Amino acid sequence: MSAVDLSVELCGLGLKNPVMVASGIFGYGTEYADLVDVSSLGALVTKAVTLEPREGNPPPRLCETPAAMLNAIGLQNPGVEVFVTEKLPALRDFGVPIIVNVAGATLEDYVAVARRLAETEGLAALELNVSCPNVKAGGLHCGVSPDLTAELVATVKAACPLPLITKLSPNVTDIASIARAAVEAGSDALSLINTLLGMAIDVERQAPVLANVTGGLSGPAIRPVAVRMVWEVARAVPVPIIGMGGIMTARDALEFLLAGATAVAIGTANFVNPDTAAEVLKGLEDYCRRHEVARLSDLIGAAHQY
Amino acid sequence: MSAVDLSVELCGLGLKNPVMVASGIFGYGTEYADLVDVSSLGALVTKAVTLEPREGNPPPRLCETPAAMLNAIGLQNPGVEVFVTEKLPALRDFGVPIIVNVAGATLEDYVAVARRLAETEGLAALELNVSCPNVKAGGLHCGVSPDLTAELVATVKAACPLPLITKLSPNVTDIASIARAAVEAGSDALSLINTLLGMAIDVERQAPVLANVTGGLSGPAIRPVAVRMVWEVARAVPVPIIGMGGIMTARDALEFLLAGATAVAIGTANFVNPDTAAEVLKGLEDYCRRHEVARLSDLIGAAHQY
Amino acid sequence: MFNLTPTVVSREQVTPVHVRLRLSAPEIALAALPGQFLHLRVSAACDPLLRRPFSIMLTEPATGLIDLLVQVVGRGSEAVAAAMPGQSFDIIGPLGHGFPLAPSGSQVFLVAGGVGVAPLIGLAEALAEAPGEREIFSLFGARTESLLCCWLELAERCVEFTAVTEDGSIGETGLVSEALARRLQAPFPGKRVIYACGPMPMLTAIAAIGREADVETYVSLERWMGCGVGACLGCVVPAAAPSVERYLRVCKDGPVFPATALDWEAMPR
Amino acid sequence: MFNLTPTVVSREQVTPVHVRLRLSAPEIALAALPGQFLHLRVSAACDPLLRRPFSIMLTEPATGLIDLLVQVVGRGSEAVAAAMPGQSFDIIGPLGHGFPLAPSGSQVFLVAGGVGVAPLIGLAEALAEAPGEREIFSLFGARTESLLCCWLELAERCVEFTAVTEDGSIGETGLVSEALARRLQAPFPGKRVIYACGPMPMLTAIAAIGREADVETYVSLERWMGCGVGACLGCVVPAAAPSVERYLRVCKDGPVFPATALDWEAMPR
Ligand SMILES: Cc1cc2nc3c(=O)[nH]c(=O)nc-3n(C[C@H](O)[C@H](O)[C@H](O)COP(=O)(O)OP(=O)(O)OC[C@H]3O[C@@H](n4cnc5c(N)ncnc54)[C@H](O)[C@@H]3O)c2cc1C
Ligand SMILES: Cc1cc2nc3c(=O)[nH]c(=O)nc-3n(C[C@H](O)[C@H](O)[C@H](O)COP(=O)(O)OP(=O)(O)OC[C@H]3O[C@@H](n4cnc5c(N)ncnc54)[C@H](O)[C@@H]3O)c2cc1C
Ligand SMILES: Cc1cc2nc3c(=O)[nH]c(=O)nc-3n(C[C@H](O)[C@H](O)[C@H](O)COP(=O)(O)O)c2cc1C
Ligand SMILES: Cc1cc2nc3c(=O)[nH]c(=O)nc-3n(C[C@H](O)[C@H](O)[C@H](O)COP(=O)(O)O)c2cc1C
Ligand code: FES
Ligand code: FES
Repeated sequence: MSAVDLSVELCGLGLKNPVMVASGIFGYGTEYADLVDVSSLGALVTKAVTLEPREGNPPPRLCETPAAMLNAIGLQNPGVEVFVTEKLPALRDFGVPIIVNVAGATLEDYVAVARRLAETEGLAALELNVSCPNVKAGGLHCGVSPDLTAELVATVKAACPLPLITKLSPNVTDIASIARAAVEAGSDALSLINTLLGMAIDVERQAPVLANVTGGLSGPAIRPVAVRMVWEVARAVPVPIIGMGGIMTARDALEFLLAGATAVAIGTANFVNPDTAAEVLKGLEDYCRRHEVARLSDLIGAAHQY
Repeated sequence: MSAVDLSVELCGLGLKNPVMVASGIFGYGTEYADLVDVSSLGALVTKAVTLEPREGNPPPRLCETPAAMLNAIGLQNPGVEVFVTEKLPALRDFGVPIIVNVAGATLEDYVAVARRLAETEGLAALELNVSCPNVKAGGLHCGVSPDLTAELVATVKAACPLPLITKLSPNVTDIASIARAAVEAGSDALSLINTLLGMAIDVERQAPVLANVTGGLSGPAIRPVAVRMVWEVARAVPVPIIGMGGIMTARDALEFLLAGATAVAIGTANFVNPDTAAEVLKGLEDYCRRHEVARLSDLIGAAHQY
Repeated sequence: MFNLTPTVVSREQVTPVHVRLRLSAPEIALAALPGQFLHLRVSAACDPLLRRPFSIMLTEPATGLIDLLVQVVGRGSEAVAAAMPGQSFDIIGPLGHGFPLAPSGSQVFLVAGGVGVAPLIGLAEALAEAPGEREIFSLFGARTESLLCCWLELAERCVEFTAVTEDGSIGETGLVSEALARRLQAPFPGKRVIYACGPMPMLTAIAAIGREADVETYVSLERWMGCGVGACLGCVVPAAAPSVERYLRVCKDGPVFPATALDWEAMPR
Repeated sequence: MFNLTPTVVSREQVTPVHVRLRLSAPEIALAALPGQFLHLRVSAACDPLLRRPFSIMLTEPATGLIDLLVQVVGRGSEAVAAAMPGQSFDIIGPLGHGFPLAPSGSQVFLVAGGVGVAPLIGLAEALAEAPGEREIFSLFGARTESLLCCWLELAERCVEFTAVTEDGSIGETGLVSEALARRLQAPFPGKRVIYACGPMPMLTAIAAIGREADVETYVSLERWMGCGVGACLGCVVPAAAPSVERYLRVCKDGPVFPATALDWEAMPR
């Protein structure tokens, strides 16, 4: 059998393969450059960028739980200006599509960041972080309401011509209704899922482990929830989905693709094995060969026909 | 130090200890009787009982996921009449408080079951399953709405004088608002959490693993979500909480107690280690000794004072 | 039913993917019936979480030893197969209902597919030791010769042993169910009983063959399990029409069922 | 920084809870500086999930061997400590910034608390081998004598070694920080440098002692880690006021910090 076509089409971006790295995992790309061939990724999503610099939450910021971890980083970032002038040049050098994860506390914040990024060369898309569960204002409150999500999406869309990907929070009763609101308001694609809201208690100190009390749960433990949400959203909206949540192996990535995701993002698994993206890509190619699938994109949503 | 007082007070039930077995895990009690000293439990919660017999979902009904499992049993049970006449006598013989988990498809169903149980001797309480995620009608739809939850609680409460425990679904945006609605409608206590809605895909067959497509995620993976919800609900309502979700050890149980639960229930862990409840109880006692806590009930909610 | 932590006394790599473990478990060796199984904890950590069911292959009540035959298919079976002498396992068992023994004078067909041979070896032993006489035929199917794990253990307990491989590398070529159908064509005046254990498609075919030939047929099924003791209702298979229950539990009502008790149309793969 | 799977060549049980592992990792042995660490994968399964950080105790560039000292505190360290010769580990390293070497002529205090002795042994070696002369004092604190793991490795590289135990079972009685304060009372005309590694309360005390005595002080911190390479911002500690960043990453900006770079008031336990 001849070479497998691994490319996918994601809201106007032709990605050479569907394996990306999720927001918040690779920082701004350089920390992992010694260990990982960043240029072989389908795309790279940055850590969240806000208008002003943010110092983030006090420590402890992370802890481990069964097959998962909790984090409460709290949007620590140098602000959009420093991002564009100091971080982006190195990122661009990798030669992969750069998707900037955008967060804010107010609508105006988001718009200001989007405008600044609209003037910036070499970006592939924005990923709108409406779902970061760790910051009281702007984060969770917006992503759990269809109306607020729609307003935010429409406003940011108007401020920036780049393709807009909305990243959804899983901490909602009905993910499909939020997805529909985002798409109707102009979102070109969706990312899901962000972390589940959780917490851990240090029983010796009789106090929450994280200084922020609650944090975002990520890693293989959450995969069944993520796959279910991708499945539901794929039935509800026509736009492409970037699936993530606990992907450790090609088999896991296939669950998302078969459930309807066009691309996948590797998050927590990078901490465990920095080669995860490369191994997933290799495994997807092997799977396609074994199942005689010429184009990986033929697998997208295939499990809905069962 | 003298003996630790392990007893807790749960909506009028004086439990000799706070360690129960969760609904759906022990069946109707007899299957595990060879392996477990059922009489040493704080209480036993039955598998869901409905008005009519239910055959349950087609198989496959369960599969394993990282640090968790998915189930879609679908309320298989012999109906309330057979439960009362054939199952309950053996259960009563264990000499522990019996809490009956009640499910239904309509309000009338619930009321009929509650009435039948109201006439029955030897029950400690009802646990209202407003949250079973596997049955389209009555299950998920009711537990995700404060109004429907309140209506159901008030109606069942009027039909049966037994203490009423409402079991909440975690698949909601705001668990505290549902908890408040249940308590305002007369719920004497709350159980949380039921399973998270998830799914798994068999990538070789390119189809969902479970015949029911989605299932309920349980086991240690979900513990951080459960602890967070107990924490939030403990701040929102004054009634006692039965905490559950991924408890494997005494340390895990302590997370729930410190977060505000008055009792804990062991679910999936029983499948892994039928001795879990006994080991948890032993571990709680050891902890109290080590921390010089005379009454275990002094630990309830202690982490809120951090 | 016991919850024990027996120790591995020996380990034999039978094929590249099959390991035979001998455990010291006197309670099990005394109590177990052929066809019953153990529920093994495969990890002390939370992943893999659930226990894994394994048939009891042979028991030796006098020494308290029991044998398991483990095929490596994933992480759980890999962990079990990797056990070294001295290591102990947390087990629950013996669980489920075993095979009812065919009466004296009957002709018995033991039909194994792959690692499904395990409980049939114990059954062959029990049939041979039971009072009376039985003519025991065995058929063992596998993809290729090297996967015919422990075949000698089966063969030596039978009057006739037939290997069947899909690739024809040894014995008859094709499927073991086809080989069984050929054997049944030879007329026999007395009672005949088929016992089968193996993958679901094989069991489905054998159930059909047994029904057509009007031969009493018992199958031993495999399903994912939660509790293993009948409590969770997670391991069910559909029951045939006259049953009061729509579903039967493999762990408690089985794993051995009369083929006629099951609804083969609705059977999941 | 490498991602390697070096093999364990020897294992020594140093105390009931401390194991010394020797790994063959030539790239690390050549590149590592004292105070740097490795990020080890402790399980192939999903639980425990995250890697665990361990200091590089000693390196032998000529043979390519490196030594780790592992204290068993939970499941991850238990898995590492259980490694037998021949087994290999998935590691990332060397990571972080090591200890800056005190200039020739200075008086150096190595202050270890428990397993925090590991990086200080490598530092003692590097200080001894560096050009010039330094007077190296070491103080090793532990709860009780039996926990003074690998103390000889430290002692033999110093002019003076002091054991300090909380229960007085050997050496001075009390806390190692108190012993340090006593040592510093002896005047010394030249430059003095303190290097400390151990539990946070000890480091906090030593930072205060160093500040009061106006002695340059370096501490090596321990924090839970996600990535280990500076990307996730999970392992941060608060920086002292003049820093542009409110938080510094233990994995990348540390684990060794000048004590004055940190905000000890806001330091989490
Ligand atoms: C009553 C009974 C008796 C059995 N006896 C034996 C025996 O004697 N020797 C032996 O090698 N195996 C036996 N099995 C099968 C054995 O339980 C599975 O191979 C094992 O659980 C797989 O676990 P894993 O972690 O290695 O595989 P996983 O990684 O969990 O899965 C690998 C593959 O095995 C399948 N599988 C996983 N769990 C089960 C399960 N519980 N039942 C059926 N299929 C499963 C999955 O579909 C998957 O394709 C028996 C099963 C049952 C129900
Ligand atoms: C830079 C650095 C160097 C280290 N060097 C060594 C060394 O040379 N030898 C050694 O034995 N240990 C060292 N540690 C500590 C070691 O990483 C932890 O003991 C180990 O990760 C605990 O994992 P566990 O699974 O055994 O414990 P867990 O079961 O995860 O936890 C047990 C206890 O250890 C604490 N703990 C868990 N993980 C960490 C962590 N990453 N950092 C700090 N505390 C933790 C928890 O608070 C808990 O009380 C170092 C840590 C760091 C950050
Ligand atoms: C340490 C950490 C930091 C994260 N930061 C961000 C972020 O800045 N913006 C965002 O949208 N998601 C962030 N996420 C969420 C991930 O991008 C991803 O959605 C989530 O972790 C689920 O994927 P996983 O299970 O593969 O990690 C972060 C996750 C982790 C673990
Ligand atoms: C196999 C299985 C069956 C269950 N059946 C019921 C049920 O009938 N009624 C109910 O309220 N909850 C049911 N549950 C949910 C549990 O009672 C419990 O809320 C959940 O599993 C979380 O706890 P755990 O993680 O300890 O298992 C079931 C769970 C499992 C795994
Ligand atoms: S595995 Fe629980 S009923 Fe069979
Ligand atoms: S562990 Fe990720 S930044 Fe330090």
